[in-house]
Amino acid sequence: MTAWLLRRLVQAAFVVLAMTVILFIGLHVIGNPIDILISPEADQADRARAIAALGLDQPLWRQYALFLWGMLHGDLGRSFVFHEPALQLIGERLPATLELAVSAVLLAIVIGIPLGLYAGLYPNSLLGRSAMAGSILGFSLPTFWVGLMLIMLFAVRLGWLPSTGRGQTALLFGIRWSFLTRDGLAHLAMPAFNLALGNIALVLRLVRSGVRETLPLDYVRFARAKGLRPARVVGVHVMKNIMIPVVTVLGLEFGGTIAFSVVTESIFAWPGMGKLIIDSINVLDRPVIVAYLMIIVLMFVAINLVVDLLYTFLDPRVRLEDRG
Amino acid sequence: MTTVLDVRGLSTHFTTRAGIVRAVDDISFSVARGQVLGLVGESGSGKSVTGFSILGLIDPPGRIAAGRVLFHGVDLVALEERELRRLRGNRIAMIFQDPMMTLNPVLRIDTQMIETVRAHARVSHAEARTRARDALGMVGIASPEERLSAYPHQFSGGMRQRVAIAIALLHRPDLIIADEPTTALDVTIQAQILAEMQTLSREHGTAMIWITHDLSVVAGLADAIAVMYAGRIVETGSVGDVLDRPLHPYTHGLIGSVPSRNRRGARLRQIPGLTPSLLNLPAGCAFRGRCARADAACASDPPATEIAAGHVLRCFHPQLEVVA
Amino acid sequence: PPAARAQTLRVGASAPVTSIDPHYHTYSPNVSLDAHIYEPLVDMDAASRPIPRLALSWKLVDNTVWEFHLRPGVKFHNGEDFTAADVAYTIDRIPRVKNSPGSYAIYTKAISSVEVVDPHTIRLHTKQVYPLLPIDLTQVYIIPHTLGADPATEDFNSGKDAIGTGPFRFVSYKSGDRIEMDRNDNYWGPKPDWQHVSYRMIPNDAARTAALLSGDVDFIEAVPTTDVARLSHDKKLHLAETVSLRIIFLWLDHRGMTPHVTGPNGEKLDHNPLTDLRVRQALSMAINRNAIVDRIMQGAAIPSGQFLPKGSFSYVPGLNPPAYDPAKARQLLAAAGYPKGFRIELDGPNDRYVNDGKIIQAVGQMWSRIGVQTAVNAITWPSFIGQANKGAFSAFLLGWGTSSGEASNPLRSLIATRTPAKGWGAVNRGFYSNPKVDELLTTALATADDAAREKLLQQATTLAMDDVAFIPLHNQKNIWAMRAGLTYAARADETSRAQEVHPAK
Amino acid sequence: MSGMAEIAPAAPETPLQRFVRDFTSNRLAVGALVVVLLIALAAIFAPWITPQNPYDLAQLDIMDGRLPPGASSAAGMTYWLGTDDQGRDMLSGIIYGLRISLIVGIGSALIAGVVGSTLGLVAAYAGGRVETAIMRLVDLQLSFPAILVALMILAFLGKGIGNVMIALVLVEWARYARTARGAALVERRREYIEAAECLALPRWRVLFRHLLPNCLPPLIVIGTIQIARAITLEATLSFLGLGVPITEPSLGLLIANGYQYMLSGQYWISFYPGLALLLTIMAINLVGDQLRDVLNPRQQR
Amino acid sequence: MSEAMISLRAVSRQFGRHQDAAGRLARRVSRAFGAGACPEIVRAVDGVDLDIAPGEVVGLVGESGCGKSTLGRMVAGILPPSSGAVLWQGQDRAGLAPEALRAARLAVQMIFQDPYASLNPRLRVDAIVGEAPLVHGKVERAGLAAYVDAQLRRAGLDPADKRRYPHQFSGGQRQRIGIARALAVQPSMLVCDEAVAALDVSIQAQILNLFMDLRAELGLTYLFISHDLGVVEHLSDRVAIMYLGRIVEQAAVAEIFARPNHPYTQALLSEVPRIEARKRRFSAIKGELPSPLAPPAGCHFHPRCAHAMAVCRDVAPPLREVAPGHRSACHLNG
Ligand SMILES: Nc1ncnc2c1ncn2[C@@H]1O[C@H](COP(=O)(O)OP(=O)(O)OP(=O)(O)O)[C@@H](O)[C@H]1O
Ligand SMILES: Nc1ncnc2c1ncn2[C@@H]1O[C@H](COP(=O)(O)OP(=O)(O)OP(=O)(O)O)[C@@H](O)[C@H]1O
Ligand SMILES: [Mg+2]
Ligand SMILES: [Mg+2]
Repeated sequence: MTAWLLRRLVQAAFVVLAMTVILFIGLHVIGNPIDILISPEADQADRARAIAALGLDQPLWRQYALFLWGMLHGDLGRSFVFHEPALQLIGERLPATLELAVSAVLLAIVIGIPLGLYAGLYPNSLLGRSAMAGSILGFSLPTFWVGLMLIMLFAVRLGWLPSTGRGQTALLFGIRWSFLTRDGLAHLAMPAFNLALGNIALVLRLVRSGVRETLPLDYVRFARAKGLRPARVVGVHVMKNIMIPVVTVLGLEFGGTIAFSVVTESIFAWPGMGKLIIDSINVLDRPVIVAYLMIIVLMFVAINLVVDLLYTFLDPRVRLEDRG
Repeated sequence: MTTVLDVRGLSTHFTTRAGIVRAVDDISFSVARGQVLGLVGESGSGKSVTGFSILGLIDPPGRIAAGRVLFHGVDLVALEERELRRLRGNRIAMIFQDPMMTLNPVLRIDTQMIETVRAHARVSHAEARTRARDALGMVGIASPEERLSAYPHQFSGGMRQRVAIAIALLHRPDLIIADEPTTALDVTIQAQILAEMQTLSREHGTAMIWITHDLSVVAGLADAIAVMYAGRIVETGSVGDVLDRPLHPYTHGLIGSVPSRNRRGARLRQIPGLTPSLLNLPAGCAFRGRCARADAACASDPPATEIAAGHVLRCFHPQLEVVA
Repeated sequence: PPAARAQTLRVGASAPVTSIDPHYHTYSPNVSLDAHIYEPLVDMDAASRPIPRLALSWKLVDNTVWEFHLRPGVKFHNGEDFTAADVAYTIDRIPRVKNSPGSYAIYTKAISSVEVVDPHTIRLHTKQVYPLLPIDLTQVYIIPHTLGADPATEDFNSGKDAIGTGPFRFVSYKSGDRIEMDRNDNYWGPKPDWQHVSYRMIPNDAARTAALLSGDVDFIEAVPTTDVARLSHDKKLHLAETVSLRIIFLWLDHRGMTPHVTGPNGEKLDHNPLTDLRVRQALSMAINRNAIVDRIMQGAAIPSGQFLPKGSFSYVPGLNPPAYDPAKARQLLAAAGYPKGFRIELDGPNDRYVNDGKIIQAVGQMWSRIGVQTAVNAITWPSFIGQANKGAFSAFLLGWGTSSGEASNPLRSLIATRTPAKGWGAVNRGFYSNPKVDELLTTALATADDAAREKLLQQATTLAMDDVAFIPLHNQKNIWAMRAGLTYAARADETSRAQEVHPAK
Repeated sequence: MSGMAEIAPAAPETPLQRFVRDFTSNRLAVGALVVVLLIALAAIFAPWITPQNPYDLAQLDIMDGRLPPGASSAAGMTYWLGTDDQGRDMLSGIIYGLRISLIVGIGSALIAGVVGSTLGLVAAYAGGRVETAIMRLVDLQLSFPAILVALMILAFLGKGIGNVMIALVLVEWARYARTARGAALVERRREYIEAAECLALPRWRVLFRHLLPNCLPPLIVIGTIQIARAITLEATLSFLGLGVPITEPSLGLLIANGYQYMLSGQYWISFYPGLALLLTIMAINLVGDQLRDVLNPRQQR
Repeated sequence: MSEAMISLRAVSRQFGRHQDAAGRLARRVSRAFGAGACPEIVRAVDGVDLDIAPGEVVGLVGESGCGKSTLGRMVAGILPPSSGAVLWQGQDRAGLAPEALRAARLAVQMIFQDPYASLNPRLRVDAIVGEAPLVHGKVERAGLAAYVDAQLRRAGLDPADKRRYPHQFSGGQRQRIGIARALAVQPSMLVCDEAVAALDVSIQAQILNLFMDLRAELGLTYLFISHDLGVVEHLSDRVAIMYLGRIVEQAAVAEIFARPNHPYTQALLSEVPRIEARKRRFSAIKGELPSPLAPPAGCHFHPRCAHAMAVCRDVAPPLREVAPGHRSACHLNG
């Protein structure tokens, strides 16, 4: 067990290393943060001083070596822009994003799965057909567009929900969360739904397709022959068999939502990580980008690990022996 | 003797692109309390479909085209799905032919057994588990307690078959439809199971439809035999009638093909010709293409005629000589 | 409760603040926020003219010595008195702020030494004659010397060291989200109307407008030009606008060879047509500035022929943009030897200035119509600016905000011949060089007398513009929107100040 | 349906005929296919059918900008769907934009699908180090934001529609890989794979002919959705100047451009391109849904 | 026995707990959710030696779950043994070069016990049967359709149904598809795992005749796994009896049926149902069924054995020759 976890850990370390190398080279090629950050009125000396202050005067390999050295000491550097430890910056924003991502995935599960089941069981019913057609709306309209429409409708027209921001927060485990207060929940509703829309569609369609594949199989028929209630036949016998792609996709979407919910976050002025990374990319704030992507890559490694474990949970035939 | 099941003029058709497959075509038979009906016949002649039809488990593109299935006088074909569900697994149990595909691959054996118990009896989980374990023991699975928490793919073919049998036995049903239940069992285990079945039949009055190719088992177990060919029952009668005094040329051929009736190592006797595809059956007697005695009369449908008491035949040219 | 609400002003800002440390990063969103908490010696009024703030008055006592008389009775938020020591401390700190990506030292580097005369008099010595010092000091926010040696930027962000003399005191900062501030009840000047200010960052244009429409904020800056028409018709809202000091212009490459100009059929040219004045005039003349202002900017700009808008120091009266005249432009091209025009790539950012991408497309249309086949290429700022600095473009759009409010600043940074040692022409990305302009500028910068300096600057400006050093397009307007019942004196320097938002009388 | 029984078992159909017949059994899907074809035709023949070349700056005039649907230009041309802020005829713009969006969207989704699914299947089938390598690469890839990838591609390879597609493929392949692997992990344990191996079939054959078709249903779902995502992602990248040139807007870019005018009531600038996109995606999905049903032998007869 | 076509040398195969950590973790979590213990290691096949000569038909009979299918899979090269070696024509198959391995694999075909699970649900019958011969060049593309038809007909299927999918067939028809598939690649050895169990006797007769013809014509070798002792007796040259992972008796067919030596073999033969017997009373197993999870020490059969002695509980009896070519593992022979 420990050996296996260790192996995964070593692999994760390699992935992180690979990522940092790519980032150092890539960002170097994209441009020089000084060009963006420094006041255009600065003279050569100011410029040189700023470059030195950020350590950009060193050859790239040295910058990388310094970074590695820092990393070994738990220091991922400070943001060029904010002059705060990159990790701290990310840490401040992480709960907001996490909250948003979890809500979005939960919404996708509670709405997508039942609707998908229904559409699979009764493919020709009105609800089933509308769910399928409606789900197309969920992913073919750009997120920013839908987000704005939601704001126009629920905040401006109807005035039911606040338009932007995170609202009141309450403390839990020393972290501020919105979902604990009414106001916070009201602020959370629209962005979460906006983010969930695509995922709902995806889950719905996967479930429906799975149900259609599975329903005619012998073991479903046998389950019926045992006199089980349809809820159990569908909810257990069918569901458990079709969950692997759904879980895969949910894992991907969850990770993706945490990492890149940029559009939604900026439309709803949600102070999450997605905005941070985009802002950082825009000014080539390397320490933040590197630290951020390191966290994200570790998160994906972890999520995918959990998903892999879920596979063995869902289907005993999946064996992960010798699987990374 | 009370009639448990009375099938009248049952027809089940599958609509396919190439045409209608009349898998079951106007068959009638009945089974009384404590009685065992052996259903034998050509592979692909509609035995399994008959079983599914009785339980109302025919899925599109198949459908019951005609006929009635009276269970204790109630027509199952007309019964509502809810009512039917109460009977399935409880008063009528079916053992499916393909053990690999009938058990849900992702659910543990205990889950699949316990849910069957609890679908029809209000018992605690622990109680249900005990019953499941006992049933496993009854069908000759060693260390049932440990085996309960295994998954189907960890079982051998015969063990899976026994699980299916055990599930059928859980509720001491009035009627068991056993579709090739012991093909994958060695004779000592087979004997064990047949003994259990006999006990059940004797003590509980369970009626059975025993679909099999193993004529020797039917000979030892059944009270009556129905022989199917190409969707029709071509001969019915008591075991003695059919096995010792078969009249239909197909029954003759069948019995003649049993290896033990042939010299070791020699070519086995076989019925000449090829089983016709149900798609392009000739008009009239379906067997006439392979029948030595066929003549022009056979181009029309032979009616079911009662040759002797309880010995019904569909043939213009019964073959009276005794099989070798 | 409505009463409490009336006491609170919720501001929708358009860009994230990166730090509460007023000396960390020369970045306009920061400056905008800092003006709530801290104060400089000299401030700018709405039209960007210097006015006294913490200094009551200032004068040149010697060619290289400025004397400032400080306002007495001013207290910092922590109760300490404001004195000359604080000014000296601030000037001393600025060059030493750690890791500053854009140091405020550019505003203090002219100062060679600081002389505290008495608690309310301070003298600043410069190496050379430096008339711009008061203007530079408008960017220098004073912090108390009791913060000790080298206070850390984090301590400002946490609020510990966020202490100024401004009308509001810092309460909290949630990175990327909002800053909360309370009224400074001990403020020396007129008390703000707001007990509390919630300064929210809503960078997305549509979202910011929507937040105002839904009543989630009271006051927003940088109203998108697309929404101006609609908002101005809304009875529940009120708009305030003024011409900004920011000019949008096109750079043309003045080097002998240029990367993205080819002949009319795509053939390589052995010279750069843009070095020919007639070509530059033609390109400028071909642009219908009124159309751009009207159709693209939806009126939120004014066509421009020089660096600064009317009313600014060193504005040249009568120096207007050339009239739109495509026919004449064609003639000029033909005269310059390009009767069939040529091909050019017009580059620009598309996420930096208001409607930047659309403007270059429109210019592309107009140039195409005089036979200059224009390929328009808009890219995101980080890539764009890097390439622009490398001289990778032939013609490209940029903007320039003259924070000092006088032409010396753009002349020195944009137009003067590139001289890294002096810091001249630092962003002269068109590689323009005109010795006459340089000479005039040198003289102007050594002229302490405002009237004489203004003359020199006007001459230099006229010279550069007549030579089409770059093609000015327009000056943007700064537009604020607020709920009806509020007023705001729109500021040319783009900053949003809660203390200057008042309930309508 | 029962009418078919009367059809004598005629000459056996070719697989293609059968496929066509199966597909055409759903009228909605046929309608959708027609729409897809029409859209494709319109896109292909755009230069011949549009009233204006919306990519030729010399043909545009900002004085015609933001005209409502039905308005006419000074030159007398009618803008049936109005114009955008550059004075671009929306109808022409949409047809041209479709061209780019379809090429980029479908092209990149297809390439990413093929590459990703293959890698995912190989990972599941081969196991061991191969799988570890591929899956860690997936982890790595998943964590790169699209914009960063696009910026890097731009920096390394420069601009161009091909590079946009490379960026999109790079961003998207990992999803397919994980989905394919997830499905394949189960399927590869099934007995028919053993049977295929027993027949000593080449590995690639087992992979693509036996494993792949059984892993296909979720992949088709992802694929059809991914086309939509690719189109929107391309729009986002183009919007940031990392994609197609802004003077040659794709459908997504048209929407993104017009989006700013939603609040000011000039709805048509983003509404019609949005509608076109919706219609396209809907049609593609309906076709995809039907395809999935047709390819499912259980639904066949 | 260098002339053996395939020989098993102390081949074992175990399943179960020896899984990876992920599986263990998953299981541990699921246990936390209230499920009982999970199966321990199953020694499905335990040190089996077996030689099959070219052209020979070896019947493999045994209790259900004793490891016959597992053994068959190892012979067919689908499942690698946990220990021991499978020799193909005298060479360890694990050490063969890829090309040779491919040929060796192709030469041994398996007919699976579970017909449906072993058919690809997304391929039509003609593809299932025709793919491998085409790939391996056993037939030209032009002749493929005719070839497939012939294979189907030979297995007793009407070629008219060849464009159908597996789920559209009955159990017996599926099994015949499997037979046709295996035969279509013209193997030199067949592992028939309950190959005829789902067939009615007349078709069974047809298939068995086919097997015998193939043997006569092409010298095909068979490992014939079956519960139907009648079929085994009819077809086999030699019979091996398995019990709980071990071969307990091996002899020529006539010898076994005439003089069964091992008590399990004797029990088997006595339970064979006869078509002549009417309405007989079947009898339950006496004694305790041993579990492969915790196989009893010594002779695996002793809990059910009427002749069990003290030694049977402790010492596993080795296979001993009791007559020429007849070997049995029972202490009674000792
Ligand atoms: N879904 C279906 N579509 C078309 N034909 C079908 C379908 N299911 C079964 N059939 C046909 O119906 C006929 C009867 O099948 P059934 O399974 O009842 O046979 P069986 O008597 O049980 O045979 P076996 O002994 O081989 O199991 C077969 O010819 C089969 O091809
Ligand atoms: N994948 C597996 N995981 C765990 N145990 C397994 C697995 N496959 C088989 N077994 C176990 O191995 C033993 C032998 O199985 P095998 O399928 O070889 O039996 P068999 O002799 O073919 O039985 P049958 O006649 O019933 O088909 C059984 O106890 C079974 O539970
Ligand atoms: Mg059957
Ligand atoms: Mg087996």
